[in-house]
Amino acid sequence: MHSADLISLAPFIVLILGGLTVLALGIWPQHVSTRTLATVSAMFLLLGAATTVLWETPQTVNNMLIIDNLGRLFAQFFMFGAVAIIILSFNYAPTKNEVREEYLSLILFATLGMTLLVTSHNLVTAFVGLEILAVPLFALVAWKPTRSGAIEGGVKYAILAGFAAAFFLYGITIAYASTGTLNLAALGSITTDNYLLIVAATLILVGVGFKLALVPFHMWAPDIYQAAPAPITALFASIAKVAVLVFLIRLLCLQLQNIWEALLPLLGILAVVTMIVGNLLALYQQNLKRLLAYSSIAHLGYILVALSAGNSLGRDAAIYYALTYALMNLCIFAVVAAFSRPDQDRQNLEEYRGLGRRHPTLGIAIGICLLALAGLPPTAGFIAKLLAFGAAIKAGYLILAVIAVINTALSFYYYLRILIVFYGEKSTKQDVIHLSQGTLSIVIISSLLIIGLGIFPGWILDLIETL
Amino acid sequence: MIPLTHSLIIAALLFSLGLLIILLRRELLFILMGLEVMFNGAALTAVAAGQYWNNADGQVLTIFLMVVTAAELAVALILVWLAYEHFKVTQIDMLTQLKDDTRGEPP
Amino acid sequence: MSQFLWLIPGTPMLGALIIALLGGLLQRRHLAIMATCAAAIAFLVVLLTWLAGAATSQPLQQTLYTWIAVGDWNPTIGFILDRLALIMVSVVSGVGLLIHIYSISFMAEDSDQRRYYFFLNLFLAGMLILVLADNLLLLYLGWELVGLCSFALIGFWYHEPMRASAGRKAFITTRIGDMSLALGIFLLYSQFNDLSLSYLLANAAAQWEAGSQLAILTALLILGGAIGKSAQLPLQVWLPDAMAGPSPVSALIHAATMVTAGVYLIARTYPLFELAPHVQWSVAAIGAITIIYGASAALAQNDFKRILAYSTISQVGYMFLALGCGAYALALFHLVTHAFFKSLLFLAAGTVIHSSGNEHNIHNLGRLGNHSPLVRWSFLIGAASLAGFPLITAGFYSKEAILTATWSAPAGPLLWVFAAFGVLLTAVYIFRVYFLVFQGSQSSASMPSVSGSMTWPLLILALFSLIGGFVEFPEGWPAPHLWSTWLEDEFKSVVLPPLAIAYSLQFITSLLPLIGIVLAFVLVRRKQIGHSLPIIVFLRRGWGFDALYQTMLIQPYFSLARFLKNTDTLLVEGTLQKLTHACLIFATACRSGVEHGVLDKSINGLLAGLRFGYARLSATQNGLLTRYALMISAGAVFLLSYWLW
Amino acid sequence: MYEVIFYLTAAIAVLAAGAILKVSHPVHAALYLVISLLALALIFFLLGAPLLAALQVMIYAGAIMVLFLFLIMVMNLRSERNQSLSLPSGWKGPAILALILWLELMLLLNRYPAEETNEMTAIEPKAVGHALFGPYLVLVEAAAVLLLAALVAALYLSRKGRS
Repeated sequence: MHSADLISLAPFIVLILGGLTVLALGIWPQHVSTRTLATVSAMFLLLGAATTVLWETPQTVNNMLIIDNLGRLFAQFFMFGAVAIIILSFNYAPTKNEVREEYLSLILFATLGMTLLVTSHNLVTAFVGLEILAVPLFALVAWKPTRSGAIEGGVKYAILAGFAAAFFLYGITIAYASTGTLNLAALGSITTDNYLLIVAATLILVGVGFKLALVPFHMWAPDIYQAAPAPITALFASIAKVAVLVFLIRLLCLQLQNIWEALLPLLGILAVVTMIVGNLLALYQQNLKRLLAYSSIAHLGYILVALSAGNSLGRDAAIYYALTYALMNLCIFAVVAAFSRPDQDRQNLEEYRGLGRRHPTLGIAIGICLLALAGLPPTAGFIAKLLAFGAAIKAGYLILAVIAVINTALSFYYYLRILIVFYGEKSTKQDVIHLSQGTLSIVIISSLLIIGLGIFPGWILDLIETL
Repeated sequence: MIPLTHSLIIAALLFSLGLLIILLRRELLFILMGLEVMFNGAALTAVAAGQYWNNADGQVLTIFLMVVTAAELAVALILVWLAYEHFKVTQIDMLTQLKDDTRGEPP
Repeated sequence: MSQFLWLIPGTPMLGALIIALLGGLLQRRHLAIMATCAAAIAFLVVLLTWLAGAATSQPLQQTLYTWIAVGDWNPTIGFILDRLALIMVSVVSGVGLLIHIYSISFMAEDSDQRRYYFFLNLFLAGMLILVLADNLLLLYLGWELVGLCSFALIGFWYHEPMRASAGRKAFITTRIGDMSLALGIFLLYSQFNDLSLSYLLANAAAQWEAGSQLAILTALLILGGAIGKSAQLPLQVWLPDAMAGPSPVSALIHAATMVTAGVYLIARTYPLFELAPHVQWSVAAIGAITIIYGASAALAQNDFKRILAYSTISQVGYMFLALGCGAYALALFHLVTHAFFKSLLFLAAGTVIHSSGNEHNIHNLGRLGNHSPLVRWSFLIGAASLAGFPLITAGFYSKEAILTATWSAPAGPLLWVFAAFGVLLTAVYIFRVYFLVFQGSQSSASMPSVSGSMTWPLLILALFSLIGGFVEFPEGWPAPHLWSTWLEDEFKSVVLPPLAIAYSLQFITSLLPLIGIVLAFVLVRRKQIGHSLPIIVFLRRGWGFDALYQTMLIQPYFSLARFLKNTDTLLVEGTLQKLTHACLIFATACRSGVEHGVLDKSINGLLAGLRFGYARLSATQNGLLTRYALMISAGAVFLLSYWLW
Repeated sequence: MYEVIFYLTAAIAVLAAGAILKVSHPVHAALYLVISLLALALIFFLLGAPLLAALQVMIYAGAIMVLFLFLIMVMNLRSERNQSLSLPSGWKGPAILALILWLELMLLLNRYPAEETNEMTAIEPKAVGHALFGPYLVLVEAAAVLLLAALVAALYLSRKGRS
């Protein structure tokens, strides 16, 4: 352990300290207001993001962590994302008075888990990171257990996540059994045709596929998205998923490239099934949160199309897609959170009728966001799809791209359905909706970023290419 | 001398058995037990492989596994208990409030 | 001049943005004026480019910035204004401006002007981007944008479910075309690694042999996009329903501009089509059949705007016919004249419908003769131009030119017969409307109020519908061919038949509209357009196309299901039985759909399949945790079994 | 002799785990689980991992089992409430699936080119400790955070969950 390592570890230390500080403040003899707690935890997150700037890249810490630009980009992204989640939660009515030190420290710990995941240079690190991400989520899904469906969602997620983690772990152990090492670089340097390593990677893919909600590992997603409070759903659908995705990208595209090539057909099959099933399930879904869950499943299918291209363009496309995907989902779930009723989220799509019209600022943001999800130019969603499908075409998988394009066309149907409802005329009674500045600013910032990344994708693409 | 393959196959058997328990039993507690069996299959693989390669990584991995399992199980058990407290539910069949609403015809 | 090119699509875009962001601060009336100003500036810039000599100089080009830079691929945001684009921007911005002006009065009462003008401006921006784009990616951007705006404007009065579903139908149908175009673009990219139009068109001939499979496939995919947007057979079903939108929208989007995007696309990429002669000929064939289809269906309609919609389908068919015969300049010629007289007709029709309390049925509308000469005369001029009344109307010159050019194409005489019959039918259906609506004078309907900003667009369009054709006189006349000579640099000139034949063709073409008008008069007099004659019903239902799709899509499922049921006894229980079962369920679902009249539209047949898939999959999401775990393990088993192969 | 003990213990571990499938009372299931876990501890010992054998007994058989039993007592489950004495009707599918999974794993693991020459050498706790607090130190800290997070989560849920 050198002093340079300390700099590399600084963001992790800041996050842990942040979690402890918030917990300590929570049990302080004098009452500390929730606003203070939230501010403190957001400060720690921003401080963590700031310390990543100090990183000297690339280097490894004890061969356990790899500190590089990819890790930095996403570590910062997660920390800003977590700040957004905290702001959303702070203004979220259904868990009012329950967002206290436990909640905030769990979010900080989950962010730590995500950061560990994207900087892991060892399969054990990845496993521990995955679990540090997962265990807080068990509780966060069931936050305020008296909400309807909260406990059921928590139980389901805990059991199924454990189930998938068992596959993940089993894959790790088989990788270890076949090679005698857990280090990613060492695993990547194995050039001989190691059959068991492929099996191990497949099992790891099952575990990762569960977190990414790929079909057929997807079935938990709608239930959990529905059960969780909207800010936590946003956490699930955006940064938590992207953390796992970036780990997958690092594992396959950067470290185990032999395995990546071997897995291409499987990735292709998963991509096709995921796209089709996700879109079909979303088609007539009436519950907005479930619908968005299915739509996010379909989006992972598109990302897999990029990954199954097997070239560097596909990798870059997947990274770009991951960023835009997270932004889009953050934005849309922030909208769901903003429009929540005092006791729970609006579930049925019809309950959102006319809301975009009544709140024009949010309405425009929703429009942008849905168009981006549908992949229409000039939003970032269009560029992301273009790059992803272009990568598949470049690799010669025209049929994959064709299926993806057809699916994109299909997805227009339900995105427009949402859009129409949001802009529809409200016929029945108007309930009062109090929109907080914080939530509003998150929606606006993320939709501006979506448009900005679509019109000027250059600056982020240049960055990605240098990773 | 036990060949590594035998240990691995026993571990695979434990893993599959745990899986089967989860798939077949409806009681939440049994399902969690099945989860433990699955994790132990993985642990056996790690230990056996660690001996085969003669390094400590396998055992360290197993220790982390135990820690993680304990943490996960603690939260999962609390949730199961909550389910019992609130709904007097011990079986997974009764936890089906969250699902696709298929009553209504699609528009 | 070229550095101001971005202003042409830029100002409407800016207008849309301002309306979206600050529209709440403005009054209704100011909104309309703002939007109109944005369109006016765009038109002004176009005029300036004319004055600055764009018509004679080299193409103007402007590259704003590199949009995406990935590897060796750098699509830009860049515009190119050559003569083809110049024609298109002139028409789009000109007609667009007139429609904006017209809308100020027409929409004055509507409560939701902000949305209306936002989409109208955005549409204009999208259309201008489409025609100015210097690469296919940007073109596709415009393409999607106009599709979206069209959808939003068709469903503008969405409270009525019929209108909202019309918007959806339009969107889904054109989506098929858009998908085809997207695939075509992908294919081109995979072959050339570049999407810049100049590069593609210059190098396509070098890289592909004429008639090679790739060329044919590409041309077919692009054609698919074009027929989707331009509502040609067999993707025409959306346009008649699209008339649910406000009349100015129908005039702008579904007559003058968006439906001609397909024509523009083919004209723009014509070198690709020349590499695939069979596809090019099929463009002509599609055009010819669509002419008859549209005209005959229009003849049997009773809904004012639907007649005009079918008429648009039919007239765009002429453009396709010309494109297929290689007469690109003439296709554009007809595009321009059609833009004038069709928007004129729509605006006149809109005024009539608007003032008679949204009555669409021409039989009930009738006898407005002594009211509002302006509307009557403008409709008459539009109708005459549409019918191709000889010598004095623009429609005559453009249509005549296309017919003459058709003769010397492969199988030309056959195509000519189709087109000529179309001319006859056109005259019949449009004058049938004219006589029914405007003849006589015992109407109780209130006087159509043609106020303020509605007058001028009608007058200007009427003027151009008359004199717009004088830029290109028929072959062999002692008068100039300004149009085709001007476009000679862009497109090679077309092979024309010998002069003697040309003269006789011209004679027939000028005679046919007159015959048609007389026929229409007789028909209306005798009130012979019966309601229950099978042929009329057939025509009125758009040749039963909707029903045909139903048969094509659903009958096979029935047959398959029956077949599988019969073979069922031979097979042991298992997968096949499951499959049979699924097919049977599907067939039943379809049948019940048919019986309940849900499936009365072709597109709904497709939707039924999707709905079935949804229902099956949705049923798996039953909330049972064990099921979820089972799926995960099944997935794991599947993935592992892949390695056992 | 060594081999006999090993396979015998393995059989016990597997059979005890299998018994969880059949028994009806949660306490019986917990006891079978303990047996399986203890057998596994013995296997660890036989494989030359004494530290893990000890930890297995302490953590699993000790701590986790107590958690299970505690919960069973709190919930006061009697067998009639868990009436599913027999296997549920749709047991064939999952059973076949698990069997296929095992067969697949067996076939795939069998392809492993195992050299049988390696001598069994016990890895002493000291070596494990060195690894744990050497290269894995960062992860030990991370695991501590994980435990803390679990603690916070469990505390919150048990505090708020009481209806």
